[in-house]
Amino acid sequence: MEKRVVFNEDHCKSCELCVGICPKKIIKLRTELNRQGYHPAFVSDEDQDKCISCALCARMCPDAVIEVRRPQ
Amino acid sequence: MSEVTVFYGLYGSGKSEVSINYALRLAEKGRAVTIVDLDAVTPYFRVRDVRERLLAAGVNVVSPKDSIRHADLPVLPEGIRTVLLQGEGDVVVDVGGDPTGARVLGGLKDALRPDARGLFVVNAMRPFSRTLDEAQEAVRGVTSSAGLPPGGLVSNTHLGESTRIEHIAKGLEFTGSLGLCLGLPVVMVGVPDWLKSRDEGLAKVLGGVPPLYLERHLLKPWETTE
Amino acid sequence: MSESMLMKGNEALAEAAIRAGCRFYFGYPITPQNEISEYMARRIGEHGGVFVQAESEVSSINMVYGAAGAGGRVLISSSSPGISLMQEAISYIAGAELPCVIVNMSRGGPGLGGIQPSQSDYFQSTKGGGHGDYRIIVFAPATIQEGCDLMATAFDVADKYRNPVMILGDGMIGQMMEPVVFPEVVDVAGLPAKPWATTGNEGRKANLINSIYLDPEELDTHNWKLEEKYRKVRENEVRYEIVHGDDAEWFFVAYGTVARICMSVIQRLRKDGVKVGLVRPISLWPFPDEAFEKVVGQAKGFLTVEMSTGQMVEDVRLAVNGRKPVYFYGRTGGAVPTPRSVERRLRDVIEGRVPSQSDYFDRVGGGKS
Amino acid sequence: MIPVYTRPKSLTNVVTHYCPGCPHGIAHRLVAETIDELGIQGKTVGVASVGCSVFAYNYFDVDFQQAAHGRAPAVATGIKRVTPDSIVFTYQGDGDLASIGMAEIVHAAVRGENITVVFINNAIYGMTGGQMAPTTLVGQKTTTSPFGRDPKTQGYPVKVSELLATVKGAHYVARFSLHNPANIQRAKQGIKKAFQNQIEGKGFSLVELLSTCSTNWGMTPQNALKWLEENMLPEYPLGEFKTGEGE
Repeated sequence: MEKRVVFNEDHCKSCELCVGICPKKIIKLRTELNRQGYHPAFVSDEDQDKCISCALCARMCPDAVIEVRRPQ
Repeated sequence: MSEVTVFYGLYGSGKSEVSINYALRLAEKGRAVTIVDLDAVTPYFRVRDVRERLLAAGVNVVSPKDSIRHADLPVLPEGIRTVLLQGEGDVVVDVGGDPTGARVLGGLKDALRPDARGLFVVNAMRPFSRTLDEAQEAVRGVTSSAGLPPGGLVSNTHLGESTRIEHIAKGLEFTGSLGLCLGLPVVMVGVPDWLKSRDEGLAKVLGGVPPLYLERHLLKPWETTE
Repeated sequence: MSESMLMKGNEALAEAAIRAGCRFYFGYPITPQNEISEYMARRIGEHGGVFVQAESEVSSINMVYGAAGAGGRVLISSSSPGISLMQEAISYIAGAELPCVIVNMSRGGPGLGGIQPSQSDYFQSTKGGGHGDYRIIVFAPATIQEGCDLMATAFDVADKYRNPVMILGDGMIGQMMEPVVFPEVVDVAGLPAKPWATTGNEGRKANLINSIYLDPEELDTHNWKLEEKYRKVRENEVRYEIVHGDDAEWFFVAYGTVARICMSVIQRLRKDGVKVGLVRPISLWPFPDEAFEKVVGQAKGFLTVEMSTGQMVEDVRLAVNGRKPVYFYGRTGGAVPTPRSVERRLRDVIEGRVPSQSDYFDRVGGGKS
Repeated sequence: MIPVYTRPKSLTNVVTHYCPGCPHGIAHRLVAETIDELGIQGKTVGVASVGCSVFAYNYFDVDFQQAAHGRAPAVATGIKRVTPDSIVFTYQGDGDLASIGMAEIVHAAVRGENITVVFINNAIYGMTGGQMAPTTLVGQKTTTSPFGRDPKTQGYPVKVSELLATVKGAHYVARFSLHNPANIQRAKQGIKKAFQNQIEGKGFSLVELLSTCSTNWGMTPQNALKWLEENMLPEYPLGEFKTGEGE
């Protein structure tokens, strides 16, 4: 399955602005740390199809971490 | 009959030396002379810098008072209106360079005698007066902001210490042409005094225009003997 | 008419800059150098150049930083208090290694001081002036002709080392008039390319003009790289004149217009058989130590004459390094040493009436005399 | 799948030094998107200022100059005069632009300098550790207004956009906010207009972007955005103060 929303997790600083803005509340923080020592944001594989590709998360993200796509 | 003579021109034309020498010449003839330092734009080499020498020669000097003579402010000398309105004897006015400096005279227009003579000093070896077009523009700019139409031209083409007779000749030719363009007579030609004795061809070069022999008064520090 | 023109020093420097390919001038009014701005305002446009009168000296020198960084041949001019205001940006320009030419027609200080000529900005000009480890190259012309010739050199040297070059005149150089023959007009298109300039990164990696090095090791490396450049400048860009180096026993040391006062004294003294000469630094930084090496052997002593309370004399003493006595005579604040007072001072020195150099801080005769 | 949102190519692929949730990153992204969309990456020259965005040159893949504190508009003037075809923008914070650099920004506007200014207003000095800024709100506590900004001794916040809108030379002056996606989208349009104006030679354009400093405000990034909305918006109304129309 192709993902609708992809996080460049190494660049994430877990500010959670995406978490707060997501209308579907599907963005979560990982328990693991990334290279910078943050818990990166992600959308689980199972939640990918709940994503509506609104891209609010990407618009809010200060670190240009998020790429959003939609089906043809 | 006393006279009021105003020297104006672009800066660097040699107005101040012309004014100083002209005033001294009048004084030598036994006339009562006042020289007015109306240069509000040039910071160095001004009539006020040779005040003592002029006073010693019997020339009355009206210049900004000593306490502010070195200020870079457009300071008008005290008493200038009195001299222009009520002064007895001849008055020589050295106006600061360019239209900017000439504006100062414009502000004193009402105090100027109607027969005051404006003489425009031309040095054709200076920027902005090397072509007839440029020079005409300069005359228009300066005399209109001075508010005093020119009554004649003073040919004062020179290269400082490097002046030679040929510069005088070419300058005179240039000023003559300028005079033709503007309908103005060339009333005087400035000649460094050391050229007076050095060249016998001088009289021919002058061709009847009266010379004003110029002794340099505004000296550079290394030119003085003090 | 010949190519000679009668020029005021300020105008002449402006014209010389245009002829040297300067197309960008930024300024802010201050006496006694306003004719540079006024001339540029009238003339630089005729050559496709740009004149901007900034809101302050601070802003004008930062325009120079931007313009030099974008690859322009840039001139700025001011006088002492204005140059003080520019020091922060001059430090940035030196740190970011940008070429530009700065004219300082210096006037008396400290503070607002006066508008008459002075040489009291020697320390500021030659020792860096602003914060940090850097130097600017300083040329001090004694005649207007020399100023014009040095202007062309200044732009080339600035480009060559990517460093600010200052033309340090006293107000006298700016205000007096002398005949000048201008140097050839430089073909701007033929000037060396500046691949480091910020002209847009089309087809190449992005360029950065910068002086931040927060890592101490990196900044240390950068500073030593600058120092290596300054070493090359010291090697290659020393300029000076020695007069009567063949037989002189006593030497005046003076720069700028003061050197001309000394020259008139030399002519007079030589008629009396006094063997006196002149060392005239033209590059104040790099200081011409080499000139002193040439004459220190034959010299009985050096008399440094300055329009300051004694600034260049410190470099003279370093160059002479105790081998011969170094004396000083100075006037300040716009008071110019008269030829007679300079002559008297030298005679006093020669005849032993001035205390030996251990009394170097003695400024007897340094005031009115 | 069709891309809806991708990272702008004018941004370099590095992690910024900004604190988590800092809207500097949002503003950077909007500027980079604009550069991409207008196709001007190869001729854009940025001027970084002094403040948290001092390293902006590391994050934009365009030529850059780093300016002394407050002087970015003067530096930009120099660049633009030498290379009039370059698209020159400054990126400045409130300490840099509205305090030490007030003369430079006003006079760049007065000259109608054909440059674009991106102005981040977060009502505090971030870089130096949370001191009072010229834009700090009345009553707002900072390390140098520990009892809250008192107008009696510390004056009132300066309203840069309103002030510059009075300058005839300024072509476009507008204030936006970065506190939610809708406003971010509007800010993007404003930034794009400010760059477009320069391309069209219309002269000085400035976009003020209300921003947060969660670190120095002492809040989570989300709470900071809420604080911005509740406290800054009343003091700093959004809108286009000058659009250059009718000139």
